[in-house]
Amino acid sequence: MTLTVEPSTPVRRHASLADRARAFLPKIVLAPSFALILFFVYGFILWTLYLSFTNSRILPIYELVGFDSYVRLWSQPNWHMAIKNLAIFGSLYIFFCIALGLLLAILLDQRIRGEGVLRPIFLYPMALSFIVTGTAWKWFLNPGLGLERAMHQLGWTSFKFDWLISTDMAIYTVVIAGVWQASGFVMAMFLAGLRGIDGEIIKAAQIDGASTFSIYRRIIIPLLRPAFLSAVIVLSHMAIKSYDLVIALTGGGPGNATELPSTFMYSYTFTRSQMAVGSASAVMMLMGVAAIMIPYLYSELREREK
Amino acid sequence: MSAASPTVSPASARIARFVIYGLLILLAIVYLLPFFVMLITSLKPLAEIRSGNMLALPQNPSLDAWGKAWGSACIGVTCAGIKGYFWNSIQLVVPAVTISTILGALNGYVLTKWRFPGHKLVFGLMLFACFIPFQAVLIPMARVLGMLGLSNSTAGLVLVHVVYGLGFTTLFFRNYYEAFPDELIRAAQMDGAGFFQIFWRILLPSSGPIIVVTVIYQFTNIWNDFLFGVSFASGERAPMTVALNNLVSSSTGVKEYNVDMAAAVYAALPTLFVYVVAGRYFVRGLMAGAVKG
Amino acid sequence: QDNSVEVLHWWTAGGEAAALNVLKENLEAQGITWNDMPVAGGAGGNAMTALRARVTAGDSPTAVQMLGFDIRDWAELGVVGNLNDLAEEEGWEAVIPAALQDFSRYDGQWIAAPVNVHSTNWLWINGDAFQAYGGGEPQSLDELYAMLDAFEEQGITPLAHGGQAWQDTTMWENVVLAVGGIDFYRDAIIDANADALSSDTMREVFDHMTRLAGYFDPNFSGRDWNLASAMVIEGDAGAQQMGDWAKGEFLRADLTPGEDFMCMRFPGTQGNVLFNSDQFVMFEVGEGARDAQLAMASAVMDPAFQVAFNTVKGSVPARTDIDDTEFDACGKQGMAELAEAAANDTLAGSLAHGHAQPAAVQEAFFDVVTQHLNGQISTDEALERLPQAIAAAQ
Amino acid sequence: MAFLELRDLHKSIGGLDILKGIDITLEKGGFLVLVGPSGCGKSTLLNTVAGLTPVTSGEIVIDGEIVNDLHPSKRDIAMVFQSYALYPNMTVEGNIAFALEMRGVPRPEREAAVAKAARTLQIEHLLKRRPSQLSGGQRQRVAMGRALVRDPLVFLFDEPLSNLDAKLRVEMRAEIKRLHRDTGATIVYVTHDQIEAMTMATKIAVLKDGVLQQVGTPDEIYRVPANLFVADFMGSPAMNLLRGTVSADRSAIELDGSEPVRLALPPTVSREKLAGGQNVILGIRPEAITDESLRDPAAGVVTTLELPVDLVEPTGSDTYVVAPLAGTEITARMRAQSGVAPGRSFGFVFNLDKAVVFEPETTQRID
Amino acid sequence: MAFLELRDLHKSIGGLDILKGIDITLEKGGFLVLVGPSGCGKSTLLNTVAGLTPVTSGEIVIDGEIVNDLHPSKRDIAMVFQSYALYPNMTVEGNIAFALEMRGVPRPEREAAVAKAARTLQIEHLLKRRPSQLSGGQRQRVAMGRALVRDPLVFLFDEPLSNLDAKLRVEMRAEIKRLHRDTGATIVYVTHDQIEAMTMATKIAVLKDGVLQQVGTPDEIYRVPANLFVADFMGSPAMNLLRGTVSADRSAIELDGSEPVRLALPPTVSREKLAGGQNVILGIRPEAITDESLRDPAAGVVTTLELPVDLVEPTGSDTYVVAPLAGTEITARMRAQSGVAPGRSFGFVFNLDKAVVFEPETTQRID
Ligand SMILES: Nc1ncnc2c1ncn2[C@@H]1O[C@H](COP(=O)(O)OP(=O)(O)OP(=O)(O)O)[C@@H](O)[C@H]1O
Ligand SMILES: Nc1ncnc2c1ncn2[C@@H]1O[C@H](COP(=O)(O)OP(=O)(O)OP(=O)(O)O)[C@@H](O)[C@H]1O
Ligand SMILES: [Mg+2]
Ligand SMILES: [Mg+2]
Repeated sequence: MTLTVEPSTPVRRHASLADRARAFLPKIVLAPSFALILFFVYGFILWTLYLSFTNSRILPIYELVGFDSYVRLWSQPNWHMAIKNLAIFGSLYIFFCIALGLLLAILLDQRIRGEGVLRPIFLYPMALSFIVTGTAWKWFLNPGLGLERAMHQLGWTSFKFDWLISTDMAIYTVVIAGVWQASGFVMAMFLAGLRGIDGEIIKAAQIDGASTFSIYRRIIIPLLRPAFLSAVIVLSHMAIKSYDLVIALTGGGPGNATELPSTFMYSYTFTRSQMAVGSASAVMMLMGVAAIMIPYLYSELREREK
Repeated sequence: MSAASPTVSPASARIARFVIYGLLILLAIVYLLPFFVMLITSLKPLAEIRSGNMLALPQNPSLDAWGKAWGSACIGVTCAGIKGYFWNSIQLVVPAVTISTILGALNGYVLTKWRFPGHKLVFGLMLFACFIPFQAVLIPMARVLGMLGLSNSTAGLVLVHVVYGLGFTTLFFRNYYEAFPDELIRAAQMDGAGFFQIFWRILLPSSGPIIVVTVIYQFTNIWNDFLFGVSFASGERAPMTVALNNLVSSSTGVKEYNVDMAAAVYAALPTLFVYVVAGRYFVRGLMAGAVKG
Repeated sequence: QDNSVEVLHWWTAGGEAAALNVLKENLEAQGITWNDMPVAGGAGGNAMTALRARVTAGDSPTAVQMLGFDIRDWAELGVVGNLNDLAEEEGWEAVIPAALQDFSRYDGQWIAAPVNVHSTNWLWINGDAFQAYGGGEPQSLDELYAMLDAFEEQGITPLAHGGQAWQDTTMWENVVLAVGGIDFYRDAIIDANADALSSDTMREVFDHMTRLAGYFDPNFSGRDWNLASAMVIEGDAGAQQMGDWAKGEFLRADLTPGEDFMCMRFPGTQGNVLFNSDQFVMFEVGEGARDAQLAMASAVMDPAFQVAFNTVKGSVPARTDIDDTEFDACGKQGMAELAEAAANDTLAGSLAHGHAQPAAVQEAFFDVVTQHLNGQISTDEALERLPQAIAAAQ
Repeated sequence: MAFLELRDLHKSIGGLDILKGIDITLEKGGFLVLVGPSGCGKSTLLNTVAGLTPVTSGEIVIDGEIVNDLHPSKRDIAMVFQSYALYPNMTVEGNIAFALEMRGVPRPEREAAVAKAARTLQIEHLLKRRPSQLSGGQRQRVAMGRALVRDPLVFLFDEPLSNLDAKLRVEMRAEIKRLHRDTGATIVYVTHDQIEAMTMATKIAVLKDGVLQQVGTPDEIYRVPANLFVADFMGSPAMNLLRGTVSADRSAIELDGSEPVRLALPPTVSREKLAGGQNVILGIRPEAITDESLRDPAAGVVTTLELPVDLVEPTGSDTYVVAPLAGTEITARMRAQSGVAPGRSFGFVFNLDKAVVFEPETTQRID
Repeated sequence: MAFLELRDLHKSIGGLDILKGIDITLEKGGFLVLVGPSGCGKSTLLNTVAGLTPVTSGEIVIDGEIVNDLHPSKRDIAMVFQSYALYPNMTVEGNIAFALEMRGVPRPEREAAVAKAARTLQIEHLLKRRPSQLSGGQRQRVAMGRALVRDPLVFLFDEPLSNLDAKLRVEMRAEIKRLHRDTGATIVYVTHDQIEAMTMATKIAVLKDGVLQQVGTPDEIYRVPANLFVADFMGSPAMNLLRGTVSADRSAIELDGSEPVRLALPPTVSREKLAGGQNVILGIRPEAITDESLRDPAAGVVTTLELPVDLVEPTGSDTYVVAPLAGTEITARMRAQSGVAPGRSFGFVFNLDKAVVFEPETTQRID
C-alpha cells in the first residue's frame, strides 16, 4: 500500500567499478591459495596418477605401460600388511588421540591452577623429533631394556610387556607412541574450541539441572563439532603420513609387522627404486582416503549449513 | 567457558578437584616418562648406557653430552654441534608459519563470512589436499623449484611448507570462524569497515585460541619436518632436523646416545618455547557480550 | 671457474665425519672449497632421496657417496661424469679390485672413485667367553653351534643380534655363503637364479637361520646393531655376526683386538669376502666445476687419504697397493684377505649392502628373510616366496 | 519526493517467504515506525534496507537511487541491531568510535563525538569496559551509541530501547526525537512499545506475516485502523471487538449474545455503506468505555450499559475493569482507586464517537 | 515463613561493588518484581540466587536452607536469561525439552509438555528450527519455554517479555499469572515495564546502584514511594516533583518560582511532621492533574491552577500536556483529543489526595 504515489523514476545506482572489484575481493583473496593448491596438490596428484601407469624406477619415466604397477602393488605381501596395519593403527590412533585429547582439554578447562605448566607438558611430545624419541620409546618398550626389566628389578617378576617384539602386537606399540605424540595437540584444538563456548549457555544448562557430565555430553561436545572435524582431518593425515614414528620405533618390523602405507610408499618410491609402484600406492591411498573422507566431509559440511 | 562453577558444595567440590588434579598429574607423569628416559640417558656416559639398564638413574651424571651436542659434535665434516642450525630453521619457520597462518585465516574468513556459490566445494578441495602423501610430491616439487630457481634454497622450502600447510590452516580457521556471529560482520559493514578492516579489527582480535593452535601446528610440523628439508635444503642451509638426523642416524658409525638425546632436547627448545608462550592466548570468553540471543 | 665441490654423503657423525675431514682438508689445501651436504639415515636412503630432488631440479651435487647398484642405476640415467682420463693417468685399473670396478665403471667408463671396502662376513666374539669356551676359532657352522652351546651354558646370550631387516639379511648372506660356498652365493644371490633360490641348499640355509635364531635373546627385534655389539662388549652375549664397522664399537670401549674380543670370518666363509664399497660418484657438472671435481676424485684415491680414512672407519682401503702398517690386527687381516679374495675370485658383493642386487630386488630379499627370521613365514613359505618376490621386483 | 522507497519487496529465506511484497515510501526527514507481531519480518525488512541481506525481488530506492546492488558500507546507513552486535574485543569507546574511525574521522573529533554520545546515553563511566562487563541495558545503549555518533542518510533502529528502564527510555526517546529534529535524518524504527510508536512516528507501518497491513499517521492507525488486525494489534489493552448485526433502520448495532443489547451506530461509519441485518464487528477502545465520572463531555454518541464486573486490574495510574458483553469480555479503563469491585454491577459509559465498524468476512473497516 | 530470603547480600566483580547489602524476603507463592535503572544489579541479583555467580558475602535461603554452596543444578530453580542463552546446537524443541530430559522425564511426557508450552508461546510451527533461524522475539519465547515446562521451587525471569509485541506481551503476562496462580510457584521477575510490575507483583523491590530502595506492594510503591528516587522512577510519565515551602500555618505548600503558587497540603502527610517554612518537595502523578472533565468526584483536596500549555503529546488513549510550574515543567494527563493546544492557557485540576511530600535533604518521604 503506497500512500504517496509519485511518478518518480529513480536511477539504478550500479555498484561502481571499485565496488564490483570489492565484491570480488573475497574471491581474489582466496584465489592464490586455491591456485597453489590446485597446482601443487591436484596437479601433482594427476602427475602421480600418470606416473603410476609408467614403469618409473629411480626417476620418472613418462612412457605409459598400463596397470603393471598396480598389479605389482597388489601382489606385494607388504602392501597388504600395510593396509591392514593402517586400518588398525589409523582407527585406534584417531580414536585414542581424540578421546585422550578431549579428556585432557576438559580437565584443563576446569580453571586449573598451573594450567600454564601442564599444557606444555601434554604438548611437548609434538615438539620432539621422533628420530630420537623413537629410540627412547624403543628402549622403554623393549622388554630387555625398559619397563619390563625395571619392573622385574623392582620385584614384580610376573610383569610382562613385550608388544614391541611381538609380530602380532608391535603395531599397538606404534599406536601408543603415536597417541602419546599427537594427543597433546588434539587437546590444544579442543581447548581452543572450549574457550570459545559462551558461558551463558553453560549456566543455562546448569539451571536446567544438567550434571557436569550431561553438560559436556549434550551441550559442549556437540558445540565442539567443528573442532572434531579439524581433529579428524589432522589425525587422519598424521596417521597416513606416520613415517618417522614407525621407522624409529620398529623400522617396520618385526619382519614387516608394522609396515604402513607411508613406509611402503617411501621405500618403494625411494629406497627400492620402484617409483611407479610407489606412485600406484599413493594413488591407492588417495582413493582410500577419498572413499572415507568424502562422505564424511559431505555430511559434515551439509550438516552445518545454516 | 568451564562448566565447573566455583559454587559447588565444598565437600563434593573438594573431591572433584582432587580427582581432577590427581588425574592431570598422573597423566602428566605418564607423558613425561619418555622424556625422563631421554634426560637420564643424556646424563650418562656411553659406557653406562651400553651396560643396558635404560631406566636406571645415572650413577655419575655429567653434562658432557650436552656440551658436545651443542658445540662440538660432528655433523658432516663440520664439528661444531647443532647450534649453527637453529638460524637455518628459524629463517625457514618464521616466514612459513606466518604466511600460512595469515593465508589460512583469510581463507577461513572468506569461506565463512563471504560465502559464494561453490564455497563448499572449494573448502572440500582444500581439505582433501591435506591428504596428499608428501612422498608423492617430492619429485615434481623439485622440478618446479628447479624451474623457479628456488632449488636448494630457504625460499623454496618456505613455499613448499606454505603450500602443504594451507589446507590445515584454512581448516582450523574456517571451523573456528564458523561459530563467529555473522551479526558482527554486518555491524562492521554498517560501520563502513571494508573487507580487510573487518578481518583485521573484528575477527583477528577474537581469534587468539585458533591462532595459537595453528601456530603450534605449523611451527611444530615445519620445525620437525625432515623430508622436505632434506630434499630441498640440505647442505649449508639444512634445517635443524636434518642436522639432528645427521647426528643421530649415522648407520655404521659409533652411536653416542647421550649426545643424541641432548641434541634432541636442544632441537625441541624453540618449539617448546612457542608452546609456553602461545599458551597465554588460550583465553576464555572472547565472544562474551557480543550478541544477544 | 668454480673452485668448489659439493659432496653428498651420509658419513655425518662421529669418526666417519672426522675421517672425511681428511679429504676436505686435502682439497682445501689445493684451494678447493668443500660444500658439505651430509644426509644421514636409512643406509643412504635419505641421501638418495635428496639426490633425486637435486638431480630433478637440475642442480646435481659434484660428488655423491653411493653404494653398489645405486651407482649403476644413476649411471644408467646418464647424469654422471667421466673420470677416464684421470683414472688412466693414475692407473686406477691396476690397484682397484675388479669386483669393485664393476661398480666404479659403467660401460667401461670410470664414474666413481671408491673409498673403502667393508666386509660383512665377520664374527665378533667376547674374549672372556671365548676363553671360557676354550675351543679354537670355529671353522664351520657345526663348530659355531658348539661354541654357541658353550656360551649358553655360561649363562649368557650366545648370539647377539639386532632384529632389523638389513642385519637379518647380513647374517643370512653369511649363512648362504657358509652353506653353499661362493658359487652358490653367486648363483642364488647375484644371479638370482630361481632354481637356486628354492633349492635344497637354500632350505638348509633357512634351517640354519632358524637354528641360529634359537641362540638369540628374545628381545632382539628392532635392536640397533651397536646395542648388540654392546652386549658382546659387556659380556652379556658371546658373539655377534656383523660387518667390520662393528670394530669401532669395540675399540671405543677400550677393548684390544685378539685379547678382549676376537674378530674372525664367519665360520664356513673363510677365504671368501663379501664386500661393500663406498664410492664417490661424480655427477655431471659444468665445465667450470670439472677441475675441482677431478681434484676431488684424485684426492679420494690418494693412498694417504685411504689410510687415514679406513683406519678410523674400520674398513680397508679400496686400493690393494697400500701398506698395512697403520692398521690393527683385524684391519691387517681384512686387507690381506681382501687382496687374497680379489686374486682368487672369491670376492663377492654383499646383498645386504646393495652390492649384489639393485635396491628393488635387495629389498625383496629383505622382506622374505626378515619375515622368516621373525617367524611370520615358515621355511617352506620362504622357499616358495623368495623366487616369486625376486621375480616380481626385477 | 520520497526519500526512501520500497517497491514490491520480496524476501525468502530457505524456501520460506518472509517478506511478501512490501511497498512503503517515506519522505526525507520522515520517521517511520515499523510495528507488527514478533516474527512478522521487521528485522528482515531493516536488513534488506541496509543491504545486509539481498532481496529476492523488488527495489529499494534511497534518495532517488536504486541501491539494491550497493554494498552496505556505501549506503550511508546507520543501524542499531536488535541483537546489539557489539565488538567483543573493543571497549565501549572503541565500539562507538569504530564507524567514525572507518570513515577517517580524526581522533580528536572522534573522541568528542564519543563523549557526547556517551553523555547522552549515560554510559560515560563505562567507556573503558568491554561489552562482556556490561549489563543488558548498558549493552543496548552502546549499540545505540554506535549509531548516534554518525550522521547518515538513514537511521535504522531495531527495538533500540527494549531493555531500558522506563525513565531512561523516555529520555532516550526524547533524545532520538531531538536527533530527528536537529539533523533532519530519515529514520526507520522498529518497536513494540505503543507509546514509542505513537509519539515518535510521522508514519506507522503495520506488518503481519510479511504483509503490509496499513501505513498511516499514528492517529490514523489508532483511530481508524484499516482492518481488524490493526485494530486489535495497536493499543494496549487491545480494542474491544464486539460481534453484532446492523439494526433494520441502520441506526444502531444489535450485539450478539443471549440478551439483546443495542449500541448506537458510531459516527465513523456512514449509514449508506451498511445494510440492515448485516453482520458487523464493532470496535471500541478501553479508554472509550469509562465510568460516569470520566465521561467525555464533548462526546456525541454515548450509550450507557449496566454490566457485572468480572475482574479489576489496577495499574497505578488507571484501573482496567473487565466485564462480559455480547459473548465476550470487554475491558474498560477507569480511574485508579475507582472503587469498582468484582462481582458487583456497574454502569459502563460507551463513547461511540470513537468506535469503528468492521466487515467480519474481509476484516476490513467500513467507513 | 519466608520461602526465599536474601540476607545482607554483597557482590563485587573485579573490585566494583555491584550489590551492596540486599535484604529481601519473599513468602512461598510470592511474586517479587525487581525494578531499577539499567545497570543497577538486577541480573546480578538473579544470578546469585540461581547460584551462577558466587556471592561476596551474605546468605541466600531457599525453603529454610542456606543454599550459598549449592550447585545451580541442585537448587531447583528455573530461569529465563536476559540474553536468552539458547543452546545453538539444539532445535527449539530440544531447547525446551532439555531440562525435562535432564530430570529423566520420559519422552511422551516431555513431548506433551513441550507441545503445551509451544502452544502457549505460539511457537508450535518453529519447533524444528534452530535458534539461529528465529527472530528476536521468537528466541525470547523459546527462552521462556525452557522455564515454563518446569515445575521448580523458584522461577527467575529476567526481562522475559522485553522483545515481544504488546499483544503477545499481554497474553504472556496472563500466562505467567496463570502459571503463578495454578502452581503456586514463587517467582522473582525483572522487568522495565511498569504495567507488568504493577499488575503481576505481590511485592516490588526497587533497586538503585546495588542498594535496595524500597520493598512493598505495587500499590505502596506507586502511592507512597519511600523516597524521591522511587517516586521518580516508578510511573510513566514520571511523578511531577515540585519544590516548595510549607506555609506558616502548615495548611499549604507554597511552590518556589517567580509567581507565588499555593497548593493545599496533601492528606498523605501529617501536619505534625512539618514545620512552617520547611523546604519540601511535593510529588504528584500526571494522572492526578487533569482537566475539569476528568476531575475525580471523590477527591477531597483539590486545587485548580490556570497554566500556559507548553507541549501536547497524544498517545492514542490519552494526551499528555506539559506546562511550566514552579520553575520546572509538569505533565498532566488529559483525555485523547482533548482539544488542548500549545500556547494557550488552560485550567489544570490538581487532585492533592494523591500527592506526597518529601524531605529534600534526605530525599525520604514524610508521612
Ligand atoms: N564483569 C563485570 N565487570 C565489571 N562490572 C560489571 C561486570 N558485569 C556487570 N557489571 C556491572 O554490574 C552492574 C549490574 O549489572 P546487572 O547486569 O546486574 O544490571 P541490571 O540491573 O540487570 O541492568 P539491565 O537492566 O541493564 O539489565 C552494571 O553496572 C554492570 O556494568
Ligand atoms: N534463517 C532463517 N530460516 C528460516 N526462517 C527464518 C530465518 N531467519 C528468520 N526467519 C523467520 O523470518 C521471520 C521474520 O524474522 P524477523 O527477524 O524479521 O522478525 P521480526 O519481525 O524482527 O520479529 P521480532 O519482533 O521477534 O524481532 C520469522 O518468522 C523468523 O522465524
Ligand atoms: Mg526483530
Ligand atoms: Mg539485566
